[in-house]
Amino acid sequence: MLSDLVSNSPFLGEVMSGNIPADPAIIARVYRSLRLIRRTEEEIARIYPSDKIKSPVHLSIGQEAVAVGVCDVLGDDDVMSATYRGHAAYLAKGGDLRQMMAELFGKAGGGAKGKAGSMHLVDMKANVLGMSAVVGTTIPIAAGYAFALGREGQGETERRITACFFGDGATEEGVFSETLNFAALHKLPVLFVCENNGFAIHSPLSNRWATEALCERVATYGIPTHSLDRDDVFTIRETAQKAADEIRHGGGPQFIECKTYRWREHVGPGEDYDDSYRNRADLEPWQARDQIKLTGDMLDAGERQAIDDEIETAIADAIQFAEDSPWPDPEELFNHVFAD
Amino acid sequence: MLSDLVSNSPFLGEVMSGNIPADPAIIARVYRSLRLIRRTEEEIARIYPSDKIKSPVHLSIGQEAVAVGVCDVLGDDDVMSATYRGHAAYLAKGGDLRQMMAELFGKAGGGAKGKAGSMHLVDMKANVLGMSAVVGTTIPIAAGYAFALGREGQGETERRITACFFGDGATEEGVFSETLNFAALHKLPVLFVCENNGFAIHSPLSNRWATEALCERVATYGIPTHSLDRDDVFTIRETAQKAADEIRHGGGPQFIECKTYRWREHVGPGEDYDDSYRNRADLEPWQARDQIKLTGDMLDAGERQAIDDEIETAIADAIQFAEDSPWPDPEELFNHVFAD
Amino acid sequence: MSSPTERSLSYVEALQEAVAQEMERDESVFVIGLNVDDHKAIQGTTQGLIDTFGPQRVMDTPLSEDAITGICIGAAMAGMRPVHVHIRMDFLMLCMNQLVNMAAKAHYMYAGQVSVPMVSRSIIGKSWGQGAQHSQGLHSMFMHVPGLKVVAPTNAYDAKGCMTAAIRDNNPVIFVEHRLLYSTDAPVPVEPYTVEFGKARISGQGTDITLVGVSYMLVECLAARDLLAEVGISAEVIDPVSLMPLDVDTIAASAEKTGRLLVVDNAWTAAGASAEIVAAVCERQAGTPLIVSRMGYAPTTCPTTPALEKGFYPNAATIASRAHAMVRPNDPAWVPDVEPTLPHEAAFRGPF
Amino acid sequence: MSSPTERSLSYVEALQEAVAQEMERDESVFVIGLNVDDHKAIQGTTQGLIDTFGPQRVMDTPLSEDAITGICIGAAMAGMRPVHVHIRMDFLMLCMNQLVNMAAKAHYMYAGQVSVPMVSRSIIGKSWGQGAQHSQGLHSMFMHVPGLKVVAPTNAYDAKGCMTAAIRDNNPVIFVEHRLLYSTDAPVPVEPYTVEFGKARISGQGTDITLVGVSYMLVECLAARDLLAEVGISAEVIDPVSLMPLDVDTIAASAEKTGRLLVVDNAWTAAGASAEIVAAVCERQAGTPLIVSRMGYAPTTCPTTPALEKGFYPNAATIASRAHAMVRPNDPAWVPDVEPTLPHEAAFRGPF
Ligand SMILES: Cc1ncc(C[n+]2csc(CCOP(=O)(O)OP(=O)(O)O)c2C)c(N)n1
Ligand SMILES: Cc1ncc(C[n+]2csc(CCOP(=O)(O)OP(=O)(O)O)c2C)c(N)n1
Ligand SMILES: [Mg+2]
Ligand SMILES: [Mg+2]
Repeated sequence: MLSDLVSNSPFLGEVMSGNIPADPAIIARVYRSLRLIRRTEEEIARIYPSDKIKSPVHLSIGQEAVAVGVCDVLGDDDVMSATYRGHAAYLAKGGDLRQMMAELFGKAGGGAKGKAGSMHLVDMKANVLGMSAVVGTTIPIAAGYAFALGREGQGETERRITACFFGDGATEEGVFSETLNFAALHKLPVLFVCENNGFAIHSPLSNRWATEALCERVATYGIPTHSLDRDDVFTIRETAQKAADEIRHGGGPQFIECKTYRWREHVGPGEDYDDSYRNRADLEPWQARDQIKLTGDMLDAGERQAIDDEIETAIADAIQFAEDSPWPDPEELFNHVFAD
Repeated sequence: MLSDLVSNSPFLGEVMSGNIPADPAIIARVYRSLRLIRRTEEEIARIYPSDKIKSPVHLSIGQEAVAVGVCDVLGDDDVMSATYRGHAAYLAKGGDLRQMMAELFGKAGGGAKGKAGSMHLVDMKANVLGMSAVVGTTIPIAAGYAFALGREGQGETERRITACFFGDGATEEGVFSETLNFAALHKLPVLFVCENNGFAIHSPLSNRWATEALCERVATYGIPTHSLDRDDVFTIRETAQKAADEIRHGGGPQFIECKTYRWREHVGPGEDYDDSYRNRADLEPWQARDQIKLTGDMLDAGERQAIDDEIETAIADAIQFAEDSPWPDPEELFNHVFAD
Repeated sequence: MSSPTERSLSYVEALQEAVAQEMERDESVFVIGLNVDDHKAIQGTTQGLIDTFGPQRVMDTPLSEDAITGICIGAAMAGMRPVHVHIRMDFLMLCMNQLVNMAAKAHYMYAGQVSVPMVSRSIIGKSWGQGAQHSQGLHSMFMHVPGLKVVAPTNAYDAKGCMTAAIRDNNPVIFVEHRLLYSTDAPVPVEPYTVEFGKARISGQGTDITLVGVSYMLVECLAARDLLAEVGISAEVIDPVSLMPLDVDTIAASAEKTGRLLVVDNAWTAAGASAEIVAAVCERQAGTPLIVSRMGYAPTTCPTTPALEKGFYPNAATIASRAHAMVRPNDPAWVPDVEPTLPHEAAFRGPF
Repeated sequence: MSSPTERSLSYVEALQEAVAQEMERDESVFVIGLNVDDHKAIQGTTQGLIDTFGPQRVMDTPLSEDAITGICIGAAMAGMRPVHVHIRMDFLMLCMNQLVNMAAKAHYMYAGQVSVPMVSRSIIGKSWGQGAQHSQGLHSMFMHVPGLKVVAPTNAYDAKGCMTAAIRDNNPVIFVEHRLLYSTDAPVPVEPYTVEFGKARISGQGTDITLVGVSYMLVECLAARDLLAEVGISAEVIDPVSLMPLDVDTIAASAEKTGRLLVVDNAWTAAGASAEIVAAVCERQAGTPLIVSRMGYAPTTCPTTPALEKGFYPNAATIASRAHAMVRPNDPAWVPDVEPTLPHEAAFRGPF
């Protein structure tokens, strides 16, 4: 039993907080999702210098657990909104991998036929709302979608919900406060999730936040908040599960702030620990708690290998799909300016 | 002695909170300011139907105490910023009455030669920053002015401060939150004052605020806050005095939320208790505590009469000044598009 | 007795009726904006909606233009049809990011996976001291950005038909309403109908010069046409109705006929709708000499005092004068001796 | 050896030098904006300023474009001279309210009691998948509003001179910088100097057609001129440098000489700078036949993929082709057989 494994493992107990789920299928699913994201982004980073991907990529390597912990408790018909740093959330919510890769390659097979690129991923079939390169802009849009879901679910005991991801920087935009007020006032079914990685590009929180009392502030709107000081995937999952249940039953919005850490540079495939704004030593505690390693260690070796193999196949297939996909037709430039 | 009078007056003690100042000159000054504003606006309301004042007027009748209580503790070289409902603050800060009246009449003798009108009053000689008809816009500008004052006062024990007035509605605009964060982060010498009259035009707080925990929210930025549940002028003055002192000595921004009540319609000279969004009964407790009456009653009859007479003379003079002032020259239209 | 389908409505009533009928017809339509539910009902344009449709479909809001616009975009993506009301067009500046960076682009950027059927109603003020921040006609900014439609109907008939069309449109529509048009009447059918975007109207025929009047300036152009007729100049007056799409064909054909084009906008001219119309027409003139000119707000901020505001806006007399100079360049300048204020305007009183 | 006053600087270095010199000269100048103080130093344009002037004069900020703009306006009213940096022009949409409703209007609305000497630096992106929201040239919106100045220098010399002038100007200046110009070099004097706003430059003389290139499109127009020369067409190329004020005189004089005007903007054409330039020139042509045309972004949102982005922007070849058709309308259409990508552009690599 996995839970036995865990309780027998003081090492895991030390570095990992939260209840390890009793159901091994959940652990496997979470591991799969984490690893799929990590490996996909590592492949993107590998391919990037070839100039096949001509759009800014903001990798979430290191931050996967927030997206995975939250999205794991969403239903297929729940909706998810994220940012230009959105690969993790896109995949965690079940966004199409082939379409994503083709989108990054700028090909016609992309989810948006190459019009979007990495920063504006979308997959409405998986209820992945389109992402935005302008920080904070998707927050009210996610709430607006939740507004519609709330109307649709009126009278039902359960309603669909929207999970809305954004960074610490986004909370500084006025629209964040405006949206919180409106969402709380109208009890919208939206789960706000702040991925606090401590930086906006290279700017540390101390240059941007008067205090770190973000959760306290959000709570003044009457919104239940959850402050997580590290990104242990099962803690996040447990927190999100409870929050999502309450939202689903009409309790109105909730808010999770989860500390996390961006392992790579703000934009682009590389690392940037020599660039003066942070030190590799800052990374180490986060790497020591690498959620992919930890969850992987909970699986038995064979199961894990099978998942890993399946992931490699899927990624290779997606890359091949992207390579093989044609360029969009020049006429495509003029499509979709207006909806019919 | 006035303080004797007060302690002998259980009636005053009941309806008025805060320490009545020991210095009778202060009481007289506060009374004068309150009454000047009330009488000026009553005259504006009287003149309005004549169509001599062709600009929207947002009267502060009933709300004078907030402006007066705060501005009484400002020095001449402190700066004040207010809204389109700004007659009270303008006069309380020492703005020129003649120029104000001529401005409302649209005459060349106006502080802005008629270009501004009631909604954009300005008097930089009295350090009255220009007002704005777009709710919330002046909040960051007041903070920016304070930013400059803070730089200028660096190293000094005391610095000039900015007092920034705005309504409850303005706190819903994102720029309010953004400004609080920046002001707290950089310890700007600014006193934020929210005149919470419970309405934005006719919209009650309950349609706009998820909760009433405004002060709690502001406090999460590390900003000391003061919540006043009624607009007793000496409580306001005392609160502002203490806050202004701390700000002046480098303590950073503070925030006062003061409940108050707009006695007249949102815009225009009349009352609107028959208009379905509120009842005359709501007005009554506020009128019972009318600060002009209460402070006037603290003065001896002769002194009070002298003040009243002086005010009537000043207002009559200002109206005459406005009447006599010429219209701006048509060429004036093209002045001031760009500064040299 | 006129038949019910021929009754006359004011612009205000026409707007109200269009929205009420669309709300009746389609559950996904809702009205949102500060004070849409109060007794003043946005000058009457939302009159009675709260009683008929309730607070869930006629929603007051906080002062949060940016977020509310985003809320509308999100709701629209989910299939609702918000009508967002701004009592001043000036306030659209607070939600430019949502309108320009999201509403205009979502359908394209996401290659058709979502659409954003929403209407942003925005009112332009004039006179009674609206001043710098309550008088701006900023429609040109929205014409500039692909993905947005912009309409500015000038009479009650078009107001109803354009509003119905705007609500049914699957794209974000900036709906421009000039306050001085609110009290004007026109025959308005009872039944719902749409006015197609991208078709200009010839509001008055003529042969010597083409006057294009945007929004309220159409009214001034029509008055100018009367003044010009008195001195024997025949002006054709065109109402573009919709600015994006813009019916260049109709305007260009008229200009070709008259040889002269004067575009009068209810806005500044610099990089504005008037520049677009003049440039678009001139691009089509392959060497045919055409005399063109633009009028609009003075190149200044709008002053509050009526003494200066007078000079800020074009009016029938200044338009007629300019047209006269274009038609008869060798004659001495002529300014018709009339009050610059038209009856509707004179009837409009403050404070609001 | 070239004398020190004749050394060559890149556009980036020129901007940096202008700001550094003005900060040196005037204590009231400060730089504010997200990441202005980091190791990347806004592509190098703020390089070293934090070391020389310290964190009080080179300030990182929260992501709060609207409030920071207001802070700048307030500080400017109090006598400071902020230089506010936006790494994308698209982000100006977040502070339109402060720029349009306050910065542009304060001096006028308060009849000169305050002025607002501030600079909003805004960078336009292109290529490498900048996409819908990181590529917009939105200068036209600012040209529309009286009280704002708008400049878009296209070379290092003008970059320094315009920046110095912008900082010394007592009005809000929107400073438009195209990223593809950043690496271009020009001789730049060491001493501070100003380039006067409202004076266009003739960047290349010609007789058959006038090409006006706004911002980066000037570079494409110059390349088009070379292509046109090969087929015997002589194009005059004009760089407006400043868009508001706009030097219509110079452009109109050239157009009168050549009889043809093609305006190419680094922006959409609808109600844009190109419309303004065409309309302003046509207004001056009293019946002289003039052939005019505009080019700019495709009337679409900007797509991310290079396969579609190619068609979104005008380039030397498409400009030359259009110019050719204007000069020789009866010839068959001609498209020069060249790569649409100029060397600077090709040298530019992502991710940022
Ligand atoms: C409105 C806006 N301002 C500035 C930027 C430039 N920018 C791009 S990413 C970024 C950092 C945002 O930080 P955060 O929200 O914490 O997200 P993270 O990148 O850390 O995931 C900034 C400032 C932007 N894209 N949008
Ligand atoms: C940004 C903006 N949105 C809407 C309006 C319309 N409006 C004018 S006054 C007002 C009420 C503002 O309420 P509050 O801030 O409480 O001030 P009060 O009028 O009560 O003094 C509104 C909504 C405006 N002027 N500006
Ligand atoms: Mg971050
Ligand atoms: Mg209020």
